[in-house]
Amino acid sequence: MDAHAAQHALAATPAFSSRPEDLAWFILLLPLIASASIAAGVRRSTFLSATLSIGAVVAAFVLSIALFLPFGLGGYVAVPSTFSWIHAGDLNVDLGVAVDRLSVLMLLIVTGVSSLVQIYSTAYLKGDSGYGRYFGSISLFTFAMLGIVLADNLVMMFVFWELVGVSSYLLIGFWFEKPSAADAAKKAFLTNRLGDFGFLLGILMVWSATGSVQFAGIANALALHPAALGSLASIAGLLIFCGAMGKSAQFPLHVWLPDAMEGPTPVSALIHAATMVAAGVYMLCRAYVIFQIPGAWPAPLGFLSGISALDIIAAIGGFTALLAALMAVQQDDIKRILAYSTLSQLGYMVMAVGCGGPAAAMYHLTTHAGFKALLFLGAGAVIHACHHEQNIWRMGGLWRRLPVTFRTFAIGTAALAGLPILTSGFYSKDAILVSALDGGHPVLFGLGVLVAAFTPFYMLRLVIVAFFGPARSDAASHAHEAPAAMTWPLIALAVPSVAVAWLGLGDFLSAHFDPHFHAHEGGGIFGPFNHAPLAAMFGTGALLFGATAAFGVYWGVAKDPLPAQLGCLSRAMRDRFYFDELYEAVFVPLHDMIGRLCGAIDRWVFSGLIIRGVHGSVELFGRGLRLVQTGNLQTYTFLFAAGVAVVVLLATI
Amino acid sequence: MPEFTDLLFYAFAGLTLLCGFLCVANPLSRNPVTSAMFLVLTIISMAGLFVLLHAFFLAAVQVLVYAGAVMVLFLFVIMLLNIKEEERRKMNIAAVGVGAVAVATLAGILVRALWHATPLATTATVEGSTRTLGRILFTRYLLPFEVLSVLLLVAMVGVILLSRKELK
Amino acid sequence: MTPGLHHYLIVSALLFSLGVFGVVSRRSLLVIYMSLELMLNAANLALVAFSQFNNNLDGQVMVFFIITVAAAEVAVGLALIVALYRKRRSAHVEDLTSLKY
Amino acid sequence: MSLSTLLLTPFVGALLLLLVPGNYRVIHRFIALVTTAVTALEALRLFAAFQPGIAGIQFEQSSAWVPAAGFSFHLGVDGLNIGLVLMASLVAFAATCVSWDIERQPKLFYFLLLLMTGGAIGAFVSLDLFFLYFFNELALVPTFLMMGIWGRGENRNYATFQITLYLTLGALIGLSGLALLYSQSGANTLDWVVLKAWLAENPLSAHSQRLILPLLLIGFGTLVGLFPFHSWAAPGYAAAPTATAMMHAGVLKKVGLYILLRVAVPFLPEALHHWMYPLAILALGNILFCGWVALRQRDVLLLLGNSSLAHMGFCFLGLAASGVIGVTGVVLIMVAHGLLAALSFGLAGHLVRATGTADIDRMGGLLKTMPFVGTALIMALLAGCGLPGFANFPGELTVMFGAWKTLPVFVIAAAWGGLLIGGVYMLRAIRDLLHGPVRAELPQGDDAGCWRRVPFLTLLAALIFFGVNPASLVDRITPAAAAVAGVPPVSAPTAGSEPAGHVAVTSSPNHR
Amino acid sequence: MNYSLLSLEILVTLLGVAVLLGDLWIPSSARRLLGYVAATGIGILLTYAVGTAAPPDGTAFGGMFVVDALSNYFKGFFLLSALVVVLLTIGSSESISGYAEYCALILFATVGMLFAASANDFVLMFVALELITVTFFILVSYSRNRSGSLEAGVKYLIMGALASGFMVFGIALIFGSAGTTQFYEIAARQTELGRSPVFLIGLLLTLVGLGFKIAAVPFQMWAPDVYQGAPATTTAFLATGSKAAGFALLLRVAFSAVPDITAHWSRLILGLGVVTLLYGSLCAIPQRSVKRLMGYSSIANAGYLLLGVAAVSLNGSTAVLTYLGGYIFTVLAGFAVIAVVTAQSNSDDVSAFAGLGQRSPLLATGLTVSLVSLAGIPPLAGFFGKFLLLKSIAAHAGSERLYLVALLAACVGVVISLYYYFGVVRAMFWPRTVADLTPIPVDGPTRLALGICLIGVLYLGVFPNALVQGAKQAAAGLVPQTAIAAQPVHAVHH
Repeated sequence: MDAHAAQHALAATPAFSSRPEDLAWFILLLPLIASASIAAGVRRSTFLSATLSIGAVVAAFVLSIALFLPFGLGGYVAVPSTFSWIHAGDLNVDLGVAVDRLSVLMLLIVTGVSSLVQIYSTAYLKGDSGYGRYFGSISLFTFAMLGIVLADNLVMMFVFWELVGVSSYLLIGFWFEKPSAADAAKKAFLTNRLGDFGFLLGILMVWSATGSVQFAGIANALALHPAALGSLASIAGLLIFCGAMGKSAQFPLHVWLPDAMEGPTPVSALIHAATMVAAGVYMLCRAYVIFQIPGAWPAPLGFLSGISALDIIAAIGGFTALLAALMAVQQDDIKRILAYSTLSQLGYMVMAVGCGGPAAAMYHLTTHAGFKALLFLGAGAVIHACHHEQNIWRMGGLWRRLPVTFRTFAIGTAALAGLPILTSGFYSKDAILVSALDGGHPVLFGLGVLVAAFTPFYMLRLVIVAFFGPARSDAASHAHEAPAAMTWPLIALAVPSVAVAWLGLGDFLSAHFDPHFHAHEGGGIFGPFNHAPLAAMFGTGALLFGATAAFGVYWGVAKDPLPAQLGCLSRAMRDRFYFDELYEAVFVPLHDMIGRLCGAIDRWVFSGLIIRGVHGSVELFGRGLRLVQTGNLQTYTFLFAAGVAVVVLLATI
Repeated sequence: MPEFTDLLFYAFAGLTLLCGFLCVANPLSRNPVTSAMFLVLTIISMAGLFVLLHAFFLAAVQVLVYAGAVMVLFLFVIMLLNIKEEERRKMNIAAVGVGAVAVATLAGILVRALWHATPLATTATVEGSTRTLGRILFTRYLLPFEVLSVLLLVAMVGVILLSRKELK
Repeated sequence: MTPGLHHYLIVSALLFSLGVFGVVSRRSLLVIYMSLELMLNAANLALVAFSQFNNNLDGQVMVFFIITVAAAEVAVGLALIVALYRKRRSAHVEDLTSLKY
Repeated sequence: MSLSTLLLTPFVGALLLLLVPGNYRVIHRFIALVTTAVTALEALRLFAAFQPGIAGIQFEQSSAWVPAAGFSFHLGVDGLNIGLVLMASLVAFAATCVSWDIERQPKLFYFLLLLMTGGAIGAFVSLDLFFLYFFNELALVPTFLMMGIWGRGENRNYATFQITLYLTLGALIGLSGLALLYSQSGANTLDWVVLKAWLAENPLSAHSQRLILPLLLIGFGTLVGLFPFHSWAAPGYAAAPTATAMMHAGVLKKVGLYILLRVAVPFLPEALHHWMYPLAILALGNILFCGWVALRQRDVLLLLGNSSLAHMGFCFLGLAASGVIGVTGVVLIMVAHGLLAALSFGLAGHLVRATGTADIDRMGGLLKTMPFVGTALIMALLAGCGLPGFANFPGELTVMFGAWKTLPVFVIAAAWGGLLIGGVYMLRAIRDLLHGPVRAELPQGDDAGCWRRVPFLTLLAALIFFGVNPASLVDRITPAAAAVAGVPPVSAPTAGSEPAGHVAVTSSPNHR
Repeated sequence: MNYSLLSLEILVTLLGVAVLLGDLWIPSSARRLLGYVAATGIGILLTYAVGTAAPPDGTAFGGMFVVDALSNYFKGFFLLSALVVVLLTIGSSESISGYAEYCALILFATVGMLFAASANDFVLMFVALELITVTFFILVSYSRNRSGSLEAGVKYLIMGALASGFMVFGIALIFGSAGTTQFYEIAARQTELGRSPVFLIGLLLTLVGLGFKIAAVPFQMWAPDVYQGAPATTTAFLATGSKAAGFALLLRVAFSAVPDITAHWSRLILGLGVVTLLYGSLCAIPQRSVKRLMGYSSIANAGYLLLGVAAVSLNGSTAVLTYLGGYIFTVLAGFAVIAVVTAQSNSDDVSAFAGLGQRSPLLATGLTVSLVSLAGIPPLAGFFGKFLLLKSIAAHAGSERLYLVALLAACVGVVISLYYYFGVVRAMFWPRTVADLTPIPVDGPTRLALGICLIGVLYLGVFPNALVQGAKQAAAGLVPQTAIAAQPVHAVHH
């Protein structure tokens, strides 16, 4: 039976199939069905499209819980089920799902956040002409994201990887008539593809060395022959990391994420907080086995020996975290602050993977998904209330007028800042700091602490300026609370920001990466302070320092005092350290110049000189040659006689 | 000691070539009539060569048909059209020179090849008499002869067609 | 020296070349046509010579054919030249160049 | 139901068309539509009835044609061409559908279109290489006339002659190669099946192979637009009427590649290996150079034309790589690109007709005014930059995998980078054509109505079907690919001259 | 002696005489009747010639006249060509002065061609060729009211007589060195004769005469002028019958009389072929006169055909014969249209063909099919012949570089020719606005002629088997005594 028919048959089987992988297929296909039917025509009815889309994703969420529970209760091993996709010679690519701790947890995050965001969107986008299209795109996005989560091989992951890229393109460019949105969508997609460029090359290297693209197959092969990749081991790892670099917006491909805020705010919450950007980190964890093998470099890069791919990944992550945090400090647009904060946190996660703590990274990914979605949706509520005003300096005093939003936003801020004990962010951030310490990267640990200090600073700057003090514009003074469809998701997301901490997720994830893992004795909510007091203390200290500084600088001011004090450094931070300008000034013109050069060569050399030249010279030659036919008999007879002489000479020589 | 016939050969050959030359490239006159007259002389001296080669019938035909009929036709046309000398347009010396070179090359090739021509038979016994020729003509060469009759018919029709007045 | 085959042949070859030269160099159609006759005569001479030295009368029959063909050709050719002269009032090759290139 | 019926259908339709007097325009259109629809349905049935997993020829038919010269009329399909036949007939149907705006001499137009269709299908189903060439050339005159009579643009005259002469020269050089194959093989036939059996016993000498392959590559490569013999393509397509551009860019362009797959891969493996690097470099020329040229185009048709050339680079890359995976990938791309090129040119033609211009700078925001065409065009353009979900992606992916084993890393990297360039110009095109504010000065062109959508939906559906489920094609292709590429090329040169990555690859113990 | 071998020639001659005599009794208003008579007569003879009643193989007049597959192959085409040309003249019988003579002359020229096809002796060959040539002197200058026609006639006259002169001299030398003029007898002694410079020069000068007939470089000068100046129907006959007769004789001389020497000269022939085809193609590019263009095209086609001769193989000769078969149909179709259009508009400029696609779809289709077939595009008759030619050249291309070069040159030549052929097609179809859109009437006989040719072109393109079979048989019969070597044999050593 071919795969397509199989998928249809699968979709038709009852949801309560006994096999977890069937359930996973069903979860995957639900949003696709919603998206396809919306595209096919349902989109004309706003109600139907929203219902269909939300229904599908909520159903998927429920099924994800059903899939998750057995793991929570002790776990089972799922057999990947596969359908043939491409089988040619040595290349065997199947469509298969991997159901394990990692993917099931991720399923929960994706379907959960997606459900809430979609519910929120019904109110946020009310009246927009592209309402149906929006839900179609977002369902497509959810489908693609679920595909990444469930993929059991690199190629399938790559397929959905690209699909995520395109669906995010559609969502960012949702208001395509706005040039800035259209440009941002284009930029996001292209930057992502730049990363995918390396990703696929990495896949090819891994495939040719291990003969498989399946995670399980690769793991087996590498377990048998850790040196299978030979001198390309590190390069392959870094190339695969390129994919993560694009999706998770790591330096130097981070430039697209802030621009992507041109999309509708719920989209930002879904894509740029919880799911798409997390995909990179998820992939790193998924393919972690490739990064674990001993590093090796080809001869020309021999000077790098001793440095593994993971070290470089960690360094890039740490650098991104710091860079983004610095940029966030001087942004005025509420969504951009959150965007840079996201960048910073993603850098954190990548750093964790690089330091050998994928579990910590996944942990932070999980908690961050919750509170960052919350923050974005909160920001959306604020923007909605202020009539699409996004500058925090034109807000103020909103805590009174938007009580629900304010409270939930505050919870999110606390979680992001890593308020100890109470919030989930604390635990996950702590896990990262611990892994940096354990992994033997003191410098990165210091960097992490520094970023941990910046985080509360810029978040509290945002909260203080936007929610306290006097209203600085008409819009802010007349703001009123958002409708229930928007506030309830906020409340729902506030819960895990606080509560996830107590579920023991860290141990749950560690068990995935280390089969011999045993939970520490005496865990509980004070666990961090028991096991790695140094990290916990530093983390808490950084929070206190950052928070104090924020209150000190921003409480009660009407205008940002930092530019005056920091001068051009502040300008640089505000202007994102001129990376966009650098790219605009160097790479874009360079590429255009090559294009121009090729265009000129094509036009003047190939079409002109060669084709027209040959054509022209042949025609000219013909015009010249026919002058031999003078019409004069004397010429003819002479040529005839001469011809006879020549032919006879030629023949008798 | 050359025999008389040998001398005759040289005489006729020389005459033939001289008249031929004067026919095609008379330095003194470019009048077609002169050319025609020298052509007649060439033909007649050739008839002499024919006699030396024992082709008596052909020698007679040569004189009768060529000199008597064909050349008269030429002269008749020249007179009819009242063609005078080739008008003294500027002679294209270069063209004639190149032509001469080409023709000389051709002549060189021919002479070089023919110099070594050897007879296939050692003794010459044939006699080009009317009787012997007639026998061959009407046996082995009957078919070309008949084809020639068609050719003559065509020529006749053609000449009539070409020279009659336009009729609409 | 007794004239052999090649003597006759060389006379014939030279006569032939003279004919060609006439065709190439003269501009009056009539003279060109006469030169062509010269070429045919050269062939005749060669044939007769071959006939004699090869002891084979076929050559003489061929001469007979050639003379006939030449007569036919001359008749048609002269008629044509006359017709052309009537039309163009010229029998010069330089005036025959309306068809060219 | 047989291949000969399939092949005859368009010709019968064309004959019928001739019998209808000139002023019954509706009937002309109807006959053409029905003919191509029937052809497409027949091709679909054949495709469904084709047994996957079998290497041999199926639905074989053969009869003597010119026994004196050893030519036979031999039809048959295997994995290499079954997909192409389906693609060709679908594109032909779509091309007929989009020709509704032909006002002038519609009878002649549809006649030529059907002739072209018959030629394309004939080329794909013929197993005698002579007929392959024969049917391919059948499309030459229709192309010339269609471009000349119904073409567009200032450059029409020059472009038409350029495409005609260029393609003929290419075809003739290729034909010379085939003629050499005929005489050098000693088999005295161009029947592929016979030739294959013969050459399996008596392989061509290396000298003969190296003599024939350049002729085939340059000749038939020109038909495909192999760099640097590509400059006919883009201006030609820009000047052609929509249906012609669809048929040519979609279907006829593939014939050259198909011949190369049929002949060069199985019969000239040594020479192909010998020419692998030059061919790979030329393929890169297509991918990168034409990609960059496309980047500069401000005419939507020229852009599509150049991007279509860039895609052909992947086919040449797969050809250079050869091997089962490479050949499979090439066939996949051929099918996919056929559908895609037809779709893109069809949509662009609609756009150009609706707005009255092909200048990208004068368009904008068309997604708003023409939501259907705009959306379909976005899908087409995205498929063009290798987006999964459309059939091009599995093809390009497979070629990459195939090429990885034989070609140096930098080639693969550069080729893959070509898709990135593709992304840049495709996205720019979307941005400038469809996104952004609506241009008020443009005529408010109509979106495709209900029936006008049929051709686009057909092509899109096929593209997505094969994109989601490439196995339906791959399973059919692979056995045939293994049969033609089964001869392993001479083992790679010593490790010293290879890039480091290659050594690691070939020495891998896990290599399956 | 079996005179029935000559039946065809005799009957055509009688038909010609009958037409000439018929003119005396038929009133001038009904002269077209003569055309019908001639056409019907040829038609009957044609069916007789290609049917089963054709005379059996054999020789007459001491081997001077031979009837074999080759002669029968060509005779069919000569009769066909004459038939079509006569049919084309019927429509304009009123405007031709001396219509009966015109028909009769066509028939007499056909007789010459028929003899040429059967000639197995240099004497008969000479006489037959002269019959053709002299007849064409008259036919070319037939439109005496157009000075172009007369000028063409005179040019053809001088050049033709010059070529005859060379040929006669050549035959004289051949006779002198070989002692015989019969092909088979010469073939038996060719090894010995190959060493005789007199014989070789004689052979070359004879070939010059044939080169003139087929318009090969460097003896091609007359062709464009004569094609342009002559009446279109004469040009049609000149381009088909006369040219084919030249090739019939060329093949006989080359492969029946002196196959080994031909093999020795194959590279020279090849070179001449390449130069000829390129010359014809290049010069045709800027032509505006369609008839003149056809003249250059005829030169180019002679070049292709010479390539087949240069292949010196059974395949090569088969290719030449196949090519000629298709070529005759093709060219006749083209001239049928050209004749009608030039008669209509009194001009053969390309502009006279503008909008023909709308003025007369039949004529436009006819000319298009003809030009496309000339260019060698499937599925028309011209393609298969060209393919066989390329194939026969390719057989040597592996071992000899010159043949590979020739192969590629032929490809280039085809492309160039496509350029100017399609230039005419463009004129017929492309113009969107044409001043004169009056339909062009096409009379019945012309329709019939065009129909015959078009069906022939299409049929031979799609089902060439019969033609190839016939050609192969004819080619095989070329060399009864010595087998043709597959490779050029260097038999002649100096």
